[in-house]
Amino acid sequence: MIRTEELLLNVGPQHPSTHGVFRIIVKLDGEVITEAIPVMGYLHRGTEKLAEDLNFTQIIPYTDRMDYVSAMTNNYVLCHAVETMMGLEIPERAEFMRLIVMELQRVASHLVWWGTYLLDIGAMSPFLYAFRDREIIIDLFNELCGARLTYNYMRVGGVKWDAPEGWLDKVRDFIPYMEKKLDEYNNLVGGNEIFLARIKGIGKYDAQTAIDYGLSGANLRCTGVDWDLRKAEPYSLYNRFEFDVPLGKTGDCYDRYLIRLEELRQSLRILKQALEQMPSSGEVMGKVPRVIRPPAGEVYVRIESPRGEIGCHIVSKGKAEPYRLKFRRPSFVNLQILPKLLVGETMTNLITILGGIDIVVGEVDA
Amino acid sequence: MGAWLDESLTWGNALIFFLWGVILLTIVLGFVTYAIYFERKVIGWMQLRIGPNRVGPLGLLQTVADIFKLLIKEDTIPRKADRVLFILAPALAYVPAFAVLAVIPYTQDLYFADINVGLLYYVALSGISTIAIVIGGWASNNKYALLGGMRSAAQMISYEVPLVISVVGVVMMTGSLNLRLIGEHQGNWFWEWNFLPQIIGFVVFIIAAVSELNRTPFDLPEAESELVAGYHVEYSGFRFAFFMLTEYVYVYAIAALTTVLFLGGWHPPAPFLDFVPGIVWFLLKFSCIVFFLFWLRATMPRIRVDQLMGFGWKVLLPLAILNVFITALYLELFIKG
Amino acid sequence: MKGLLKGLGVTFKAMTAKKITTSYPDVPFVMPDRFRGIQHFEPDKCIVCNQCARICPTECITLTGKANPDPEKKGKVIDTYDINFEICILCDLCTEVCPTEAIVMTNNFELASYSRDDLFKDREWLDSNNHNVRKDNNNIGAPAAAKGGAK
Amino acid sequence: MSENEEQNKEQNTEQNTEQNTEQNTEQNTEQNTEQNKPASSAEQAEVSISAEPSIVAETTAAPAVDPEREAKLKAAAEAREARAAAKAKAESEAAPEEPKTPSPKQPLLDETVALIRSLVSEDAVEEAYINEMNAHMPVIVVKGDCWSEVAQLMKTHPTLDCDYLRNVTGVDYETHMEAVYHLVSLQSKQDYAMKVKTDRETPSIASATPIWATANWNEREIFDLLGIDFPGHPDMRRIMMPDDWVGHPLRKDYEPLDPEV
Repeated sequence: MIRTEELLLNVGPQHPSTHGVFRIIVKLDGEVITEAIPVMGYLHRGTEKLAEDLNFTQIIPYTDRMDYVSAMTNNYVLCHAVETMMGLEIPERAEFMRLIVMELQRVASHLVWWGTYLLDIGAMSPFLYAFRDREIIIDLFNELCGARLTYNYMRVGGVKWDAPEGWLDKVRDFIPYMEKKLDEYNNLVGGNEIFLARIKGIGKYDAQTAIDYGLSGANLRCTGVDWDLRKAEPYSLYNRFEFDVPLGKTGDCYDRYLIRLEELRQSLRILKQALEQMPSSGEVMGKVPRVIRPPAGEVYVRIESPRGEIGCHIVSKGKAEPYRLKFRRPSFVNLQILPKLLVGETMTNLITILGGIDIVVGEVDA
Repeated sequence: MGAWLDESLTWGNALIFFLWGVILLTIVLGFVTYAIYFERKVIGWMQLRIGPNRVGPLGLLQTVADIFKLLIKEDTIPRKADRVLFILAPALAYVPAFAVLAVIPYTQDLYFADINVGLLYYVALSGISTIAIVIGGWASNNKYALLGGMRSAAQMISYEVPLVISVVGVVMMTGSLNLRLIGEHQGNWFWEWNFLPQIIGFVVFIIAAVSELNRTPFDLPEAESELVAGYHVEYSGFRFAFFMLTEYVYVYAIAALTTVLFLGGWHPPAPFLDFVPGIVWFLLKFSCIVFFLFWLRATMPRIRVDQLMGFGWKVLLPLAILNVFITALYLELFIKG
Repeated sequence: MKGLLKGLGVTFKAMTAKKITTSYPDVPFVMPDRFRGIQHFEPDKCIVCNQCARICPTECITLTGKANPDPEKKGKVIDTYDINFEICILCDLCTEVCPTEAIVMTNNFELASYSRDDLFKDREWLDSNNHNVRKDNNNIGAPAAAKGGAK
Repeated sequence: MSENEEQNKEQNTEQNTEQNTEQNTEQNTEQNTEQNKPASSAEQAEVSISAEPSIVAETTAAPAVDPEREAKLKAAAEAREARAAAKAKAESEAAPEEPKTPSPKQPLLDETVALIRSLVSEDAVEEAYINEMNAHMPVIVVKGDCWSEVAQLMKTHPTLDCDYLRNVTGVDYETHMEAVYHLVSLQSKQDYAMKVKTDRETPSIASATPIWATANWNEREIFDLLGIDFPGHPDMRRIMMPDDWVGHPLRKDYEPLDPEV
């Protein structure tokens, strides 16, 4: 036997493929990983601590900055939690607006994932193609709420803005455009043998492991567990729409890839139905007390963000500020499985697997 | 050119050779400058961008500005690096890259050296660059660089073998290792070029050549999404420029070599088109290959290192050997007999 | 192999597709009206109610009032009004609560500067930042005077 | 200016009273109908405590509203109308539900509690109630000593089958610390909140990581931010804050090193 020496490699916090300031210390034997220790906290801003001194309206902009790729769902989970506590009713149009922006956000978020994942794997162009199409959504959001990334769009009891004139038509036009582009994406890499060889059978785990590790979103569904909160525990208006929950079989990176792409199509399908069913006019802000002061008690609500189950646990003592606010961040929970998956893989697969989990470091560190 | 080569070496001749060398260097540098520019443009267009357009008209001076920037950059050598090797590596990489250009013929009459073992010379010299990359990776004393260097060594050795064997078929058909003769041997119809009778060899050669160039989808030694920048992660300034230069000079060399070996060199695709000078045909074919390399880079994801090895040894090498046998059989049965 | 060729086809077609590069900064971006840019502040409208400073999640607004110089009028007028753009997150809440639309958003967003001190904008600067002012401020959180009753 | 503020205040009190009264009636009915259930005794105590101040609030707030009404703007009148309408609507909606059991989850909770009591220990459950606010989520407060066994039971028992741990929250209540485990069964879609209390001086809760791997980083985060130790955890280190950080930021008595930053 040749005696080989272990190489301790520090991947990150500044590394092109760790999607932010995430760091993994890997022990390498040649190029094979024998141990991986994730280190995080480089982007920890103490959102939960800050929130204890802020009232609920003020916390909404902070939620934008957790999962900055999918700020709308973060907005929603907080508002939804407070509304659940206070038993508020949301006007139908407002709820439709929320649903539409959340589904658009899911499309935008999955596009970012698709682009960056292929960039991780070494293809440059898909990144720009994805960002071209995401840009349309971002522009729509910009028109709707005046910001491109940190929307601060939802409020407890409704949404800040109604759709501007013609906005819904633009969304309507976007759907067939995006469907066409999805086919183009599929042509670009969907059949690429190099790409398939890179992701098929990589980062495999079974359903039991996924449940044990509390994975959610595509990471859970790739093992065949049918658990999409939009269907399993419907919130908002999701029980009014027809859509499928794509499921995988093998639980590898390829299944996760397919599921996310299929989710894009399903989101477009939901959008289509939502635009049809949406009331043509109405209030977008419900009847809300001037000072939002949830009654004493606690509540845990969860919704399906693009990355999985995002939850919000509020402990209130009847004040305008939460006594304790905790977010269940899907990226944080999903990332836990990484060290387990990496052992025995090569350095190259580290990137493939990490990208496949789809983390946003802002959310991991909160 | 050929005439001088046969004369005995005098001071005058040496000066002329030197001047030709300088001219070639200038041409190559010019090529590298604009190859980088066009690479960025082409990839930009493919990625729905417009590429560099700020420095000079249409951005034509962009690469000049980039090179100038590299020139005036501070020369940094990591404290724990192996100084001698660290300094040696970029030069060692570049010298063979430039030296191999000597044997490439551009037309029937325009060539720099007419060596009978031209192809062998090319392969032998280009192998030295591998050593330089390994040295650079090792001397940097950086783990990413080391991984990149090791990958590079493994990759280049693995792909050199099918690369060489894939051209054996061409050599057999021509009966010579002299690149000028190989070029000349191909006919004036495009089906008389080597790429059709040697289609297996051609495909293997292209794949192995892209791999030898360390370009996408075989850019593992510098894989920026995994190894940050691979073997040249610690290099900056002009030392980095040398590595960059090496890469593009090899692009030049491989494109020229492919043209000569498989695409009929300076021959027109049909006899009635031979009023166009041979050099134009050569450059046209040459440009197509360079464009193809850029095109690949804009489309392909990167292959994984173990798949790369497997592909090299298990697919390309047997194919190349098969090609040799088929060529031998064909020659034995139909030509010789 | 087929997949590879298909991919090459897509990128080849893209060569002639419409390019998405914009000419910013040569051609400035025109932001939609609702865009949340740097605030514009009109001292004359301000009634020193402090709501903007209180709602600000990052506490980047500081303001002081003084007694109205016109002795016949009650109330206060604004004395100093500063926004620290080092920490302002342009969340729109200050304009949302302002009862008189004294502080409103503009469509200007270029804040880059060589010094952090430049990011500290005072009343005069905010007053002079008066082009591209947002038309519809939809201050849903504003008190009844603006919107009529609890909404 | 002053008008605005007064109006604000007035509306707040109005809203509060409204909420309190609603809550009050609901809770009262619950109290009445659940008299015979053993598990809700603790809950009753809570209810009566929380109900009292709200009654006070109502009686004091009511006269305060009246004298001001004349001087009020039209807007506030509208608000009152809206409030009245909402209240009437809420009452009309609430009315038909009253005869039903207050929480559909109550039997389930009782069953689970009985199961835990019989299979783990008689005093394993300190308290159990339904969190009506949160879609009737059953909440079980488990005794710290029995937590590991209870967790094991929750996961493995075929009728409970809580295979998925969705969230772990640590809360500092100033009197004590608490960890809340939100469990869900992917089969029955039934969720539970399990609470484990611990004291503040040397907070320590048995780790759930051997049972649900999810708990790993969640518990590390709680250790980091709240200082609760989880014996049995395989890798108890700080996760968000730097390793040499002093103190646990989410504790209510935490004093930042440099309060300006």
